[in-house]
Amino acid sequence: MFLLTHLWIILALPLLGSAINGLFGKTFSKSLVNTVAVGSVALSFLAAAEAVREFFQLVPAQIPFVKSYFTWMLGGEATAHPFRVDFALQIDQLTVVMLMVVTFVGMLIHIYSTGYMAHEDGYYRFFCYLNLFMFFMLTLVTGANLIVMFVGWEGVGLCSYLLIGFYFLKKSAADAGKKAFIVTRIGDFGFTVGILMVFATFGTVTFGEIFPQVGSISTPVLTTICLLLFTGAIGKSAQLPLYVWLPDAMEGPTPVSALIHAATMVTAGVYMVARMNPLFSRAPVAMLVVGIVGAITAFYSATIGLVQTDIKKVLAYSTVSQLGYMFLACGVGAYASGIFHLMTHAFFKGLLFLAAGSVIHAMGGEQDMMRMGGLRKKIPITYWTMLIATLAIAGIPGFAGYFSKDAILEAAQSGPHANLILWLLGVAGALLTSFYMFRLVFLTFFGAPRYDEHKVHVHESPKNMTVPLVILAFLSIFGGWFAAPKLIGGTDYFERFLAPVFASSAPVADTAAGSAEALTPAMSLMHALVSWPVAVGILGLLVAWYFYIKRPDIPKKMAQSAHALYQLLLNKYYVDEIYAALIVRPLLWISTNVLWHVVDEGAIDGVVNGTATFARGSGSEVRKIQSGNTRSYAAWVILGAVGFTALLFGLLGVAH
Amino acid sequence: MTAIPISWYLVLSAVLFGLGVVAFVFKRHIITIFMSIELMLNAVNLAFVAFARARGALDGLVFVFFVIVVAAAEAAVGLAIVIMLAQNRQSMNVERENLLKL
Amino acid sequence: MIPILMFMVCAALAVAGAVTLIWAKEPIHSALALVLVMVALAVLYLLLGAPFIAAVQIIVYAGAIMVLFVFVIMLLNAGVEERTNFSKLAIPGVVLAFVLLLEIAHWMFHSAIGRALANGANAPTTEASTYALSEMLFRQYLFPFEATSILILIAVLGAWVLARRES
Amino acid sequence: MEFISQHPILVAAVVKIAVLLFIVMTALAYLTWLERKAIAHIQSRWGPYNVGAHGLLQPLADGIKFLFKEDVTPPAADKLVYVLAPFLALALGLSAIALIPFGPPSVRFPNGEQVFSVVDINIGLLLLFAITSMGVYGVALAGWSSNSKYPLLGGLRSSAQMISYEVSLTVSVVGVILLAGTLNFNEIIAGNGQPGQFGQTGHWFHFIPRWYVFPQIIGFLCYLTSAIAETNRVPFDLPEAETELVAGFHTEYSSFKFAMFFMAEYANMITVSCLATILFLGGWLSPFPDTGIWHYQIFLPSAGLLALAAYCAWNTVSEMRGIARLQLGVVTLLAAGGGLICLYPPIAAGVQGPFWFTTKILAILFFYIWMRATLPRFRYDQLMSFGWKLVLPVSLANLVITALVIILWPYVRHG
Repeated sequence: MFLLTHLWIILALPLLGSAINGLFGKTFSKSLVNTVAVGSVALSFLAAAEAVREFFQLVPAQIPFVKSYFTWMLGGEATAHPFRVDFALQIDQLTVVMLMVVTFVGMLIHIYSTGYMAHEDGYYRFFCYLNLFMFFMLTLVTGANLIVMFVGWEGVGLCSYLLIGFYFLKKSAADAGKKAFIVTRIGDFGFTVGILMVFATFGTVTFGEIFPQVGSISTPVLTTICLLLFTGAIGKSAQLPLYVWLPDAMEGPTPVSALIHAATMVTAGVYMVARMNPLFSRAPVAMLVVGIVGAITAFYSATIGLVQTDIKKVLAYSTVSQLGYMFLACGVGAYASGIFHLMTHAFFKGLLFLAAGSVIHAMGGEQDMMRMGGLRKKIPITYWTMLIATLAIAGIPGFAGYFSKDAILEAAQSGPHANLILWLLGVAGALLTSFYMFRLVFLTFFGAPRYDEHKVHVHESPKNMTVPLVILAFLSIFGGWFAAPKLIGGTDYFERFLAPVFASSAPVADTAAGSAEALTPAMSLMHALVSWPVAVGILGLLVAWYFYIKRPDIPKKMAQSAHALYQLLLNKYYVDEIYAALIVRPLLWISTNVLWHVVDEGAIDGVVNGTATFARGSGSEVRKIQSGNTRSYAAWVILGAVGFTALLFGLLGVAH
Repeated sequence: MTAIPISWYLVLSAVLFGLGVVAFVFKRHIITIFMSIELMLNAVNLAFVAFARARGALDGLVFVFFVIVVAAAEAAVGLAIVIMLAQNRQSMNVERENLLKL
Repeated sequence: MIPILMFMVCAALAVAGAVTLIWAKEPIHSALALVLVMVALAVLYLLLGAPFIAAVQIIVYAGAIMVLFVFVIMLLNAGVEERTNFSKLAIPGVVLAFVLLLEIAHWMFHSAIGRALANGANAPTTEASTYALSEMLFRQYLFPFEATSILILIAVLGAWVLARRES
Repeated sequence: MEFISQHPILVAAVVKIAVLLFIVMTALAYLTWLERKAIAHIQSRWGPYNVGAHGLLQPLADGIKFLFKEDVTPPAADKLVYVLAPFLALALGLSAIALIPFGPPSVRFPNGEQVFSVVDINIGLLLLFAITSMGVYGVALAGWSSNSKYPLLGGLRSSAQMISYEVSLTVSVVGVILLAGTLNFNEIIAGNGQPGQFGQTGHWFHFIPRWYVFPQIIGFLCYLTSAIAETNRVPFDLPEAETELVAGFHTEYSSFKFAMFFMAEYANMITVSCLATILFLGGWLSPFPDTGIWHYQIFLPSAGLLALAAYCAWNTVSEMRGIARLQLGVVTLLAAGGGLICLYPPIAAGVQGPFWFTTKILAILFFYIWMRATLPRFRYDQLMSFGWKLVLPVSLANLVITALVIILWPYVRHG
């Protein structure tokens, strides 16, 4: 029970590592920095593992296990609902999943980074940020109330800003960092208001105290709260319409993209929605909105992914669309599936990014797939791992992604909140996903090399990069097999494990189980394997193979024939431009012409300068009294004496 | 011994003080101005002693004592300053000590 | 009879000295006039039954401070005070001074305290014994006394710093 | 007229002042004679010899000469101050002496007035210091008003010197004041002879007088030094260093004004001698105990006078010729008459105080003259550093130690 009662240790270790590296790293050798950074995260992982082990020994009554360390904020003690915020951590099934994912993937990516960043400046700075991110992410997932959670929420935002802008000398990187920060702020505003509304409504911000009383709250209020919270999720998890920062975030180092912008941070929104599921499940409208946003995002960003040539950009859009799936799951009430997909996605998407990073590493920084090709033989480990990840994300049966995505789509199709349109969008998205992913693979690893082989000498990455790849590949295959028994009519262990967390919301499992009851295992297996997602997955594979292996000329032809559409997709629907036109420029204009030139220069500076001018003017007038003539001073002194005496004797009446 | 009304002393002290003020304003020689300050102090002392006598208490005399001490200190520093002044700027006329003037 | 006579004489001397202080062109003459004022005041202190203060007045004021003045005047060979342009501020200064006088006079003769004083509240004719004075000075006013000693020390140092030659 | 009858005090005071003035003037005159004679004999010369027997009329002659010389006033001088200075000097010098009690207060006139002191006030010492502290003006003003460089330098020197030594002068006597616990001269003198707390007489071992000079020996030395400097005497006679400043501050003074400065200097000498006597040497107290055989000490004055008369008689008969023999004869008769009168016990008792007082003063004055004949003059910086760096610290230390002792053993004040 030690680590359950001292959950803070799990958080503190990365923070300690960050502090050490941040304060003294400059003078450390690289190996020492590695030791500190990786060591702290590894220890944190071990601690988390131990905590989970202890967690499994708890009786259901003790779950969620909350541990409060100290009262952080206390206000209005006198009032009925004092604003009281403890620094409290909690652990339940959901937290367990997040803990393991975050710490484990985080550790792997740390190890990977030691190889990937080996030749970069600011080595210690990078790991300082990365550890700090770990700290905040863990705070986010273990926080026992919205405020602590919000601390982690904003903290990861900060770290993402710092890491996107890691090459801050590169303007695009710095701008991307700013963009990420500002865009997410928009969402966070909603989130903050949501938190305040939660307090206003429930009189507390602690999860354990909120959920019991949701029943007594009217639906409109809950809907409002949920929508506000979801705004935050939209910003953080890059959903429509606030997804624009994520593709740009690829300016950051690839491990960062893998850890923050694929595996962990961007899924925080999903985690939050899942965490607040008692509220959502009582606000159908909100859930619908979540589902719609998720589904549209899933499809929409997949379409953009089709034509991108930058390997990381493709992955970025795919991330956006996968996140869309997660929200779709939440929207249709399949929170467990959403979290399931979150986990598997963490595995295979992290793997994809790392592999892509390995490719880029091998190509000496080249990111454009049009200048790659035929790398299959040169970097086999990268190739195979990436292939596995692709199969996983494409939803090919047997791979992790299959189980999670299938569960989501099934829930959308036949779940209690089933919705045909959402399901259709999801399936279409799946098709596109599989297509652009295999397009990526084929363009990168197959065909004739499209780069100057004399200039670029391709080489496989070092061990400390390939080992994480292999491990993640393993997970990308078997990470989803918790749900495997379901195929033959068994139960989804993952779902059952998470069931207590989502007990309040409609149990998705029942229908699935119910349907499974009727069928024999073989039937259910067939039913599962010929399901739409599998079909579209394979279809996408074939189409991609046809386009990019069999007839590589077709894509160009299509691009010319459907030029407008192609351009549209290539320019990501001109969303950035539209935002620029609709929001940024007007904002700039107002800021410049109104706030700056009128308000600031006119009013504020006017007041300030006016004061100064007045002071100077009056001073230059009064200064004439300061004639430097001693006797004039004397005269003034006497005047004072006379006045004082008059006051004393006359007015104050001392005389009488 | 016939008693002298205390107010006589007070009037005298007031007159002396006034004359000290006048001297302070009229005189130009820096040392003389200094002296007029001393004159005012003396006038105040007289008032102190007179009041002490009127109240039959000694506190007034103690204050006179302190005033004298302060005057001594003041004279020491002040005259040192005057010497500096005379050495640096050849005039002892306050009207010429106008570096502060704009 | 005699005290009143002495008071009259001393008061006249004091006023005359003060006027001379204003009138004289020579700083030395002003200094001597001031010494005269001080001596006259010392005698008045004797009349007021404060012989100790009278002695201190003469020793410290006339005997030390004014000697210092004279000494400085001689040292700097301060010449005759030049009659520069008549200061515009002199007139208001004088006026103010007289306003001050009037105020005090008014207070003195139109207030309870003033009248009480005027009506010969020359209460006890006993001399303030030096012993009692020292008692008060070294017990009740001990701290101010020590403070003045510090002040003197500071003054000495200040004078030394100021008057010493730079080199 | 009835004003006077209403105020007998005034009358008595005026009379006493007049008498004292006459005596002091004469004393001043003959002090110069004494000084010249003493120094002459120390330097194995005869000194004044021709004007009167043994130059006894020399002071008279000098006075007349001063009176009838032309009184020169430098044209550049500041007339008022130039005239004021000598008067100030002499007046202060003489008025200081008015505070000195020359004999025990017990001796009184029929109307209760003290015989031997003009005023007997309880802060006499303080007042004396007040007056002497004003003495600086005479010198300083004289130096300034002459409007000539040597006098100015002399005036500057003397004022600086006087200010400096006045401090140590004052501090050096505070020890005595602490022991005596009073500022009144008569009480201080009485304190000089108090019997000890162990019941013995006013003497240690029955013959050493319990004067403050013994416990305050350091104070006494400091006092003597400062006093010499205060009176601008050799070896501290910088203000009137003939050889450097051609007589310093009174270079420009001639005739009677010069005489006034001259007399003021000697008046100051007498004053400080009187003070030394009163504070340290028991004033008019007899050094001898008043027990047994010592009762006959009351005839010492007459004995001394008669001895003087005898010597003069022998001298007259053996050496004098012509007018001189007549003059010395007169002196002989005066001395003999005085001696005989003092044989009458009441008078003898009466003159005890003045006799001892005068004796002690003469001893100190002779010490002064002796110094002048012996010591060379200080250099100015030596003078200053001596005053500030030696005399003042020593007297301060003396004061502190005395205070400590009094705190530790309070009975020393009473014995």
